[in-house]
Amino acid sequence: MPRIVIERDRCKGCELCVKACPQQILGMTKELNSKGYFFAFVAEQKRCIGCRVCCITCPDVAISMCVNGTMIHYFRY
Amino acid sequence: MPRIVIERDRCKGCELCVKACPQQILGMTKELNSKGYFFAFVAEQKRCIGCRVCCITCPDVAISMCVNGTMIHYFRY
Amino acid sequence: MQHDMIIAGFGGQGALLIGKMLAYAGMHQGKEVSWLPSYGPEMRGGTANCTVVISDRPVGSPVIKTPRALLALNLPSLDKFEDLVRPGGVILVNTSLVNREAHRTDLKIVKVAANDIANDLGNPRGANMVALGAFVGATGVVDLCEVEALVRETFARKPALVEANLTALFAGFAAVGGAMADDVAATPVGNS
Amino acid sequence: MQHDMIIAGFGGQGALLIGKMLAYAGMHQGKEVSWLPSYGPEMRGGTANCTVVISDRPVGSPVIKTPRALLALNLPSLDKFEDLVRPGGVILVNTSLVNREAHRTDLKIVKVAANDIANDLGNPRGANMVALGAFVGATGVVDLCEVEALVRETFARKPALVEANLTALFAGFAAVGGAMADDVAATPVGNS
Amino acid sequence: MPDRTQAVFGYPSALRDVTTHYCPGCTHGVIHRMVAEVLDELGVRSRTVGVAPVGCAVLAYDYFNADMQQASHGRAPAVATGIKRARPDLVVFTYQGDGDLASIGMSEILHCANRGEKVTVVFVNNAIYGMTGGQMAPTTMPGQVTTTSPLGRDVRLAGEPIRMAEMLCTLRTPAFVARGAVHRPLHAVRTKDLLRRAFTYQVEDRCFSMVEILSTCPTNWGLPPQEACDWVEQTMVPYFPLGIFKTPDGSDRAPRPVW
Amino acid sequence: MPDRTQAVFGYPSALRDVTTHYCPGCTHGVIHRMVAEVLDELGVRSRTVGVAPVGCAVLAYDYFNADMQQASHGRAPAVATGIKRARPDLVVFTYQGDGDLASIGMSEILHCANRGEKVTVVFVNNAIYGMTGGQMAPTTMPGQVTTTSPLGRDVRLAGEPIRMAEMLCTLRTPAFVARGAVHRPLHAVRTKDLLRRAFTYQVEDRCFSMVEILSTCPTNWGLPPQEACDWVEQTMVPYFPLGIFKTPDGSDRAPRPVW
Amino acid sequence: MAKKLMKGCEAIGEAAIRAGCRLFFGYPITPQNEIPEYLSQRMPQVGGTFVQAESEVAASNMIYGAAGAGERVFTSSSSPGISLMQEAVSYLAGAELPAVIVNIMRAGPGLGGILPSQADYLQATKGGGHGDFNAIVLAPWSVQEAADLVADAFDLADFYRNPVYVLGDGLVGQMMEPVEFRDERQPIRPLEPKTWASTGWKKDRPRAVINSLYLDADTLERHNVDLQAKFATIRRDEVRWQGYHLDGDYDVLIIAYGTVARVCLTAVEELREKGINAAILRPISLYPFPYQALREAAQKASAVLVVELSAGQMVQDVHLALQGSRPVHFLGRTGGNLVSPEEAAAKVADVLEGRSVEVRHA
Amino acid sequence: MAKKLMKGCEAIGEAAIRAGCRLFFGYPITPQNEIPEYLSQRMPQVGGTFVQAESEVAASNMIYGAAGAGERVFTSSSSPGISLMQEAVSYLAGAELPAVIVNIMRAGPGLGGILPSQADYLQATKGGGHGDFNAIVLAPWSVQEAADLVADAFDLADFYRNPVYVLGDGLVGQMMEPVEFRDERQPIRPLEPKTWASTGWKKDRPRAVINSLYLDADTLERHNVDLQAKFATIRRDEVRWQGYHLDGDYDVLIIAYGTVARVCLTAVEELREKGINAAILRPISLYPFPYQALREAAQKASAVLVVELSAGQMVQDVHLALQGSRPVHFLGRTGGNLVSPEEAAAKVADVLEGRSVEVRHA
Ligand SMILES: Cc1ncc(C[n+]2csc(CCOP(=O)(O)OP(=O)(O)O)c2C)c(N)n1
Ligand SMILES: Cc1ncc(C[n+]2csc(CCOP(=O)(O)OP(=O)(O)O)c2C)c(N)n1
Ligand code: SF4
Ligand code: SF4
Ligand code: SF4
Ligand code: SF4
Ligand code: SF4
Ligand code: SF4
Ligand SMILES: [Mg+2]
Ligand SMILES: [Mg+2]
Repeated sequence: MPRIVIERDRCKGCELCVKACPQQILGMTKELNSKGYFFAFVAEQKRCIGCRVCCITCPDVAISMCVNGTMIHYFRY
Repeated sequence: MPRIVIERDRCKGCELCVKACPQQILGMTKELNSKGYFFAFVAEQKRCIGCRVCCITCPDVAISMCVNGTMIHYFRY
Repeated sequence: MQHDMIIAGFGGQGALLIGKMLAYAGMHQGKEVSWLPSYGPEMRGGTANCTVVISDRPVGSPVIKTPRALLALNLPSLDKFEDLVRPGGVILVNTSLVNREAHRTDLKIVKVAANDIANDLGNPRGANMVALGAFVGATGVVDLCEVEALVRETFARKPALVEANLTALFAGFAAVGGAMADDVAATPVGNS
Repeated sequence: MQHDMIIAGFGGQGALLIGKMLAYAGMHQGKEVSWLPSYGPEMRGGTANCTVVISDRPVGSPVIKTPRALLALNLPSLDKFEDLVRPGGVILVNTSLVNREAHRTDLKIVKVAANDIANDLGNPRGANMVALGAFVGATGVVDLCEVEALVRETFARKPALVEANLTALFAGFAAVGGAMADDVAATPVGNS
Repeated sequence: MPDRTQAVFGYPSALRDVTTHYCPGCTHGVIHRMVAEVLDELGVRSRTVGVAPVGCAVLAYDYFNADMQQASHGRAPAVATGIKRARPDLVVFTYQGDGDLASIGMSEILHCANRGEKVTVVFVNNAIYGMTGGQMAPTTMPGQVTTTSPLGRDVRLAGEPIRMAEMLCTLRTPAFVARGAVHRPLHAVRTKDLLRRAFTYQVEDRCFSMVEILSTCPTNWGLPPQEACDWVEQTMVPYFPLGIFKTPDGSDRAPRPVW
Repeated sequence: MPDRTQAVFGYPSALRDVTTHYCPGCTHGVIHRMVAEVLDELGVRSRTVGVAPVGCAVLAYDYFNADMQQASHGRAPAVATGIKRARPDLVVFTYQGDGDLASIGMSEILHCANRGEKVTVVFVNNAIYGMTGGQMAPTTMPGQVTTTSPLGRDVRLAGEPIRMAEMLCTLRTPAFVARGAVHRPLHAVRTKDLLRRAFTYQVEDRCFSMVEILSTCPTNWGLPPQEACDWVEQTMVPYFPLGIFKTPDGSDRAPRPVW
Repeated sequence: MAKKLMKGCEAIGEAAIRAGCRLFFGYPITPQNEIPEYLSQRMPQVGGTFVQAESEVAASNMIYGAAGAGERVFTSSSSPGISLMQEAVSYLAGAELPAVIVNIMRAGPGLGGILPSQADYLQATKGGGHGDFNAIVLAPWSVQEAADLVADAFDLADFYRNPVYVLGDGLVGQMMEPVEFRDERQPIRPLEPKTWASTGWKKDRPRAVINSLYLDADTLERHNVDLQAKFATIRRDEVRWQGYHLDGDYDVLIIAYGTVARVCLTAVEELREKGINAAILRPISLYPFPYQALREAAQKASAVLVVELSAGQMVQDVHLALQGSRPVHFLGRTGGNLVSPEEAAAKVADVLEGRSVEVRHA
Repeated sequence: MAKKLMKGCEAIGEAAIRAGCRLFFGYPITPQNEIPEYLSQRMPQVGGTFVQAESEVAASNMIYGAAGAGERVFTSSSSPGISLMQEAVSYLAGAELPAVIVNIMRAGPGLGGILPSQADYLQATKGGGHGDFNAIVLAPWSVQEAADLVADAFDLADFYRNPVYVLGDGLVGQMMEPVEFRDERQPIRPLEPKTWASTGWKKDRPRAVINSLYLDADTLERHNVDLQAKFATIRRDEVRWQGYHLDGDYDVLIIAYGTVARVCLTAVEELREKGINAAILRPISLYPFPYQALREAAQKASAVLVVELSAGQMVQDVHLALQGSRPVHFLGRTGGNLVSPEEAAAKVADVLEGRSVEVRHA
């Protein structure tokens, strides 16, 4: 099971990850982080397919991913 | 009849015209001109075919050509 | 007589615009004016501030270390400039975005909830006009009617905007009572 | 004591090389020396000259306006420098290429037909060595044996050239008698 | 049960743990991360020296966990030449914007490539001068409004956008020249491959390498980040085709005479 | 019988009646004459301003019977831009060597071409720095001995010779770009046609134009003039193909990605 | 024309247009981007030309070409960009071409920062480029004066056929003040038609050759002698400065230029209210420097205080003027920090009360 | 090592190699082409690197990179080329990088000519680049000294982490003189390992960042204060000059540097034989300038004569030194013309006999 972690205070609220997630499981908070941005969060972790698209998209390296077990990746990144 | 005139004191003695003339009718003097060069001269005017190759070749514009009558030129220059 | 002030806020809050309108209004009133932006490193999202001087005589230094008035549109601005304002001066605090009290006691603190007022008017982008109106009311650095004329002129092509902005402006002016002007102007000043 | 001289000629005549050999020889004799080329606009076919100073003491100015000796390898060189040579000095004229007499009377004029001598030796390219030998003979600015050693060293890898060049060198030296050295050296000199 | 949790995407160790000054959604950040990941993957971070440009990426010297030099505007390839010739054992890269590389630094990049300096150039083409507030760049698109082309770039007066990858690939000196983009995740994936290849050529002491990367400037384009990405796709990609233009073992790519 | 004698080849009126400082057999002189003839033929001499470079042709300002400007090293295209923008009615040309245009002036020529300045560039490529005594130029041939490549140009350290015509023709801005030579009379004839065309494009206010012309430097190549011409044919022409590379109405010539 | 509130940079652009300049070549750099930006909009409106050059090197050579073609032309940049123009400035001077170069100085050295500075004083006034030449250097202290001096700069450039710098600190470029443009401006010097310009040779005048190459030493020396004569005329005729409170008594004479002089003026007003007598001499032309005026003004003072946004550059000219006749003190800020009126006033007090150390060349 | 007859340019190249420099980046320009030419041959022989840069702009930034990587590196050029390096020189100073820049000066301004000159004095010593910085400037008067100073220049550059100019007139570059290279040369200053250099970060030291950008005004000001402190140390410790006949009596003190000083020395010897007492002070370091030595030496003289191949540039420093204590006279040639011993001697006579007019800053 892939687990996506978005570091709240790294996020600049650009929404690119939200738009990029093929599962559309990320959302934006209505709360400001310490930098003054509305930040992204994982709305539905369990539907995540572990594609890493959100991680790859984030310009601020705010998103990381862990997996429990082995995963096949369809592209080298 | 084409007439080739080589201006003695314009010539720098590079011999390019001599080598270029298809009729091989140009030569080099053994005399120095005012610039201190052995200069080119027309050895056999009458064999000149008026091709202008010597004129076109001379880097110092020392060679000019006149014709008496009409001439056909095979290339626009 | 010289009025000098710092208008400070977040990048998008319109601090530079407020300053420019004050300077313009002052000029139209026949005063000498200068407007100086902070132009820091071109990084986005930082704070923006400007210094405005409105004077009866040619403006000396356009750089004012200890202004007579401060408009603090947000908390960082209050933090940064509060201590610099001259005793006897005025600090106008935008309480919508500043969640602490000013601690100075040797000058006049005026408050206006600019964003809240603007929101209430159904014109959230008008917070800057509310703040401008309140600042004019609190300091009297220029006449409100000059600012009004300026707003009419600026948005001449978009009458709807004129109305919305004037409403906000007046609301701000009203919110602070629009009365303390002369106090400030009378602050004793060395070079004016 | 200071010898200073200008060696001048056409680009290809080897004036710069002659000057360098004189400077080298001087250095090997334990003197202080300097060699300064004229480096005019980079146009071809012009004249080339160099100034050589050989002195017992550190060389002051490497620029010499009024040299004690001149080697004029061609006519333009004589034209240009004749009037500058100090009274009592020496002018060596390469009569092969200079078709006029030198007009100075207050100094020693020496003549050598360098190109002719070289041609006679069957070594037309050796004209510069003839001139060098003659110059050493006429002025004594350096010892001939130093120059000889230098030639041997320079062409060490090509023995044939050593012989040909030495022959030319000695021929030049002989052509001027190789005797007037001390006269020149004794020219009264301010700063030597 | 043993914990088999495994990080499959994290913060690259060649990137310093600081917040960049880049605007929200600016893809400079994506490119930084990918360069750092490649340095990690190739295991060369500790012998890498990066050269920061003058441009929005000027502070790159604060963002990479490597020794860095900050070059004068446009001269990063010359600075990189100096470093690489001084210390051929180092892995040297420049990180340059389009104003830096294609305008003021045109001569330096071309000659660096032509000498075949074994350095890697990361060329971030965002069709604008970001740092100075949105002036026209050599790569600004026809009709694009900037602060110095207020009516849109007029190609009759300012010429057409310059395609650096195309120009560089005509040089005969062996090189790796490619163009990627990062406005879609899959482009980013491919572009990272290009970067990996570019650095590998250097590590193997093969040739000069440059990867041009189409990037966004939401702030100065006046577009929200996602729309900026779309603009890259719609406007830039057709003019700046993506792909590999030259490899060191490829044939001569200079155009022949027309007649 | 009336005298029907007619001068069919004479001294062009756009060339001043002075002896140039060029070395015997140096083809700079041929190129000068042809440029002057074209100015005469097009009848534009009196509204022409030429720009002399820094290089052997620095004194070109003394050789053309036209108003002239002498530019700093490599910047003739920028100077020409200034002149042409100031007075679009003028016919403006630069005359530049390979050190001037392809080394220090690389940026200026590329941007001038890319902006599409309506000027004509006469680019004299003699594979060496003539003026300063024979140092290596960007166009020096592999293995060619110069005073700064005493063992011959080592392409592993100095890169391959740069082909400017090829590089310029990849720009998308319309232009006329061609390469000629003058080491054989018939090449000279063709090259004059190229020059005529180049100036005509300018006179018609069409586009930027550049004619690269392979030229000799007998002095610094250490070859008699005729052998220098032969060297052009044998060594340079195979690497620098002659012909027209781009016309303003031609299609895009930028290479496409390889994959 | 009515007064308008304008940024210094915009006023500079507008002033150039009103001075008849229709050509601008420049490259972006903070803090003067508003000049090219303004002109990219305005030039087309007046039929003029705006070209964003590929670099400062190119821009400076473009103005060479345009100036040589007889047109009014200018460029603008900030410190690092101005350094890149130094070869071209020397060429402009050598070829005697009129052109205006605006430098809105930022803090250095190197990339430095983008905040205001006056640390390019020596570059502009003494030795930026190679060879013996001088550019005229004018330094405005307000937006209005920036506009006025730009107009004058074009006249002086044309009159002397010489490059002219307008040297502004970042403040002058960035601040807004009311500015008024006179509609009917007359040239401040009688200007001749530019018959020397290369505009196509119709044989109605000598061939125009724009050049700075003289291979023959004597010819080049004559050219240099002529240039030096011109610079001597400039030194005689073009000195500009303003004094404040020079008529009364004063103990300290402050020398400052640009916006720093305004800061000092505020300080002086405050000091005078406290009974401390100080006066100001503000050089407006930095080259030619008002040596004599300064020497004379210093006579009343017991000490001279130089205030600059630099580590002390104009100090050299002050020393050259005073030749040791008065002690010289210095107050400078660098890095983009500004001098405040309070600081200036405090320094005056320090000077008077012996707490300040004289600066000397040791 | 035995003495060798070498051109100044070649000696400079050889001296650099013997000082351990293995990197040269440069661009051809007369009259210093023999430096790159010599090094293109020599560098490969010693395992070093010779790169012909595409321009002076590139060359000066290449030395920035190589210096930042901790290696000894130099470039050379002549006047117009040096102007093109001014941005980079400011960057070198700002980033505190050690590099040596040789300028074999030619006559200007603009393209000028290729003959000898000293007209880049002010550029080198005062204000070539933007911002507050100084380069150390050393001026040799002979081929031997050129070689020696080049070696010292590398040490000084490394010790102070600052650019150093070696400023030669065309004569020094072109003439041949015997030169001797000491085999076992020790650095003239204690040199530390360059731990600040960017050579790959193995986490055994702080990350090395070569940079001159400081966006925060206070930080940049602190950096400037540090730099100024360094320049003050240089002014205190690195003054070099030589006196000739300073021990005896003299009426006129001549100030000259480079080969001009040799010409003057010849003149002085001749004058002394005629009973006219003159002495010479020859600055070897032009920055730092020997202000104090000059002030002291001038005390014995009734007048000071500055001789330069320029329109009068060092004169400014002489005035700064003397502060009006002695009348200053000037003899200068430009355009590539040289001062002859006769001319110098005649000028001394003119000064003594009141036929020479003092130079002042008016
Ligand atoms: C010599 C010089 N000229 C100009 C500048 C100003 N300047 C700083 S960044 C920049 C342009 C940056 O644009 P780009 O390279 O495209 O980078 P981006 O900010 O878009 O990433 C300019 C012109 C400078 N610092 N130095
Ligand atoms: C800024 C500057 N750098 C260098 C030079 C020296 N320089 C004069 S001509 C020249 C090269 C000329 O070569 P090229 O352009 O090929 O012309 P050619 O002489 O071969 O015709 C150089 C480097 C200079 N005058 N100015
Ligand atoms: S890994 Fe893929 S599915 Fe999961 S959150 Fe990220 S983008 Fe969405
Ligand atoms: S992409 Fe990154 S910075 Fe942008 S919203 Fe998502 S987590 Fe935040
Ligand atoms: S015209 Fe032709 S044939 Fe006649 S001389 Fe010239 S080259 Fe020879
Ligand atoms: S080509 Fe011209 S210069 Fe050469 S030899 Fe013939 S006439 Fe003389
Ligand atoms: S200005 Fe543009 S390029 Fe620069 S950080 Fe912001 S979005 Fe990115
Ligand atoms: S040096 Fe070469 S290019 Fe220059 S004139 Fe001589 S032959 Fe021609
Ligand atoms: Mg960009
Ligand atoms: Mg060439």
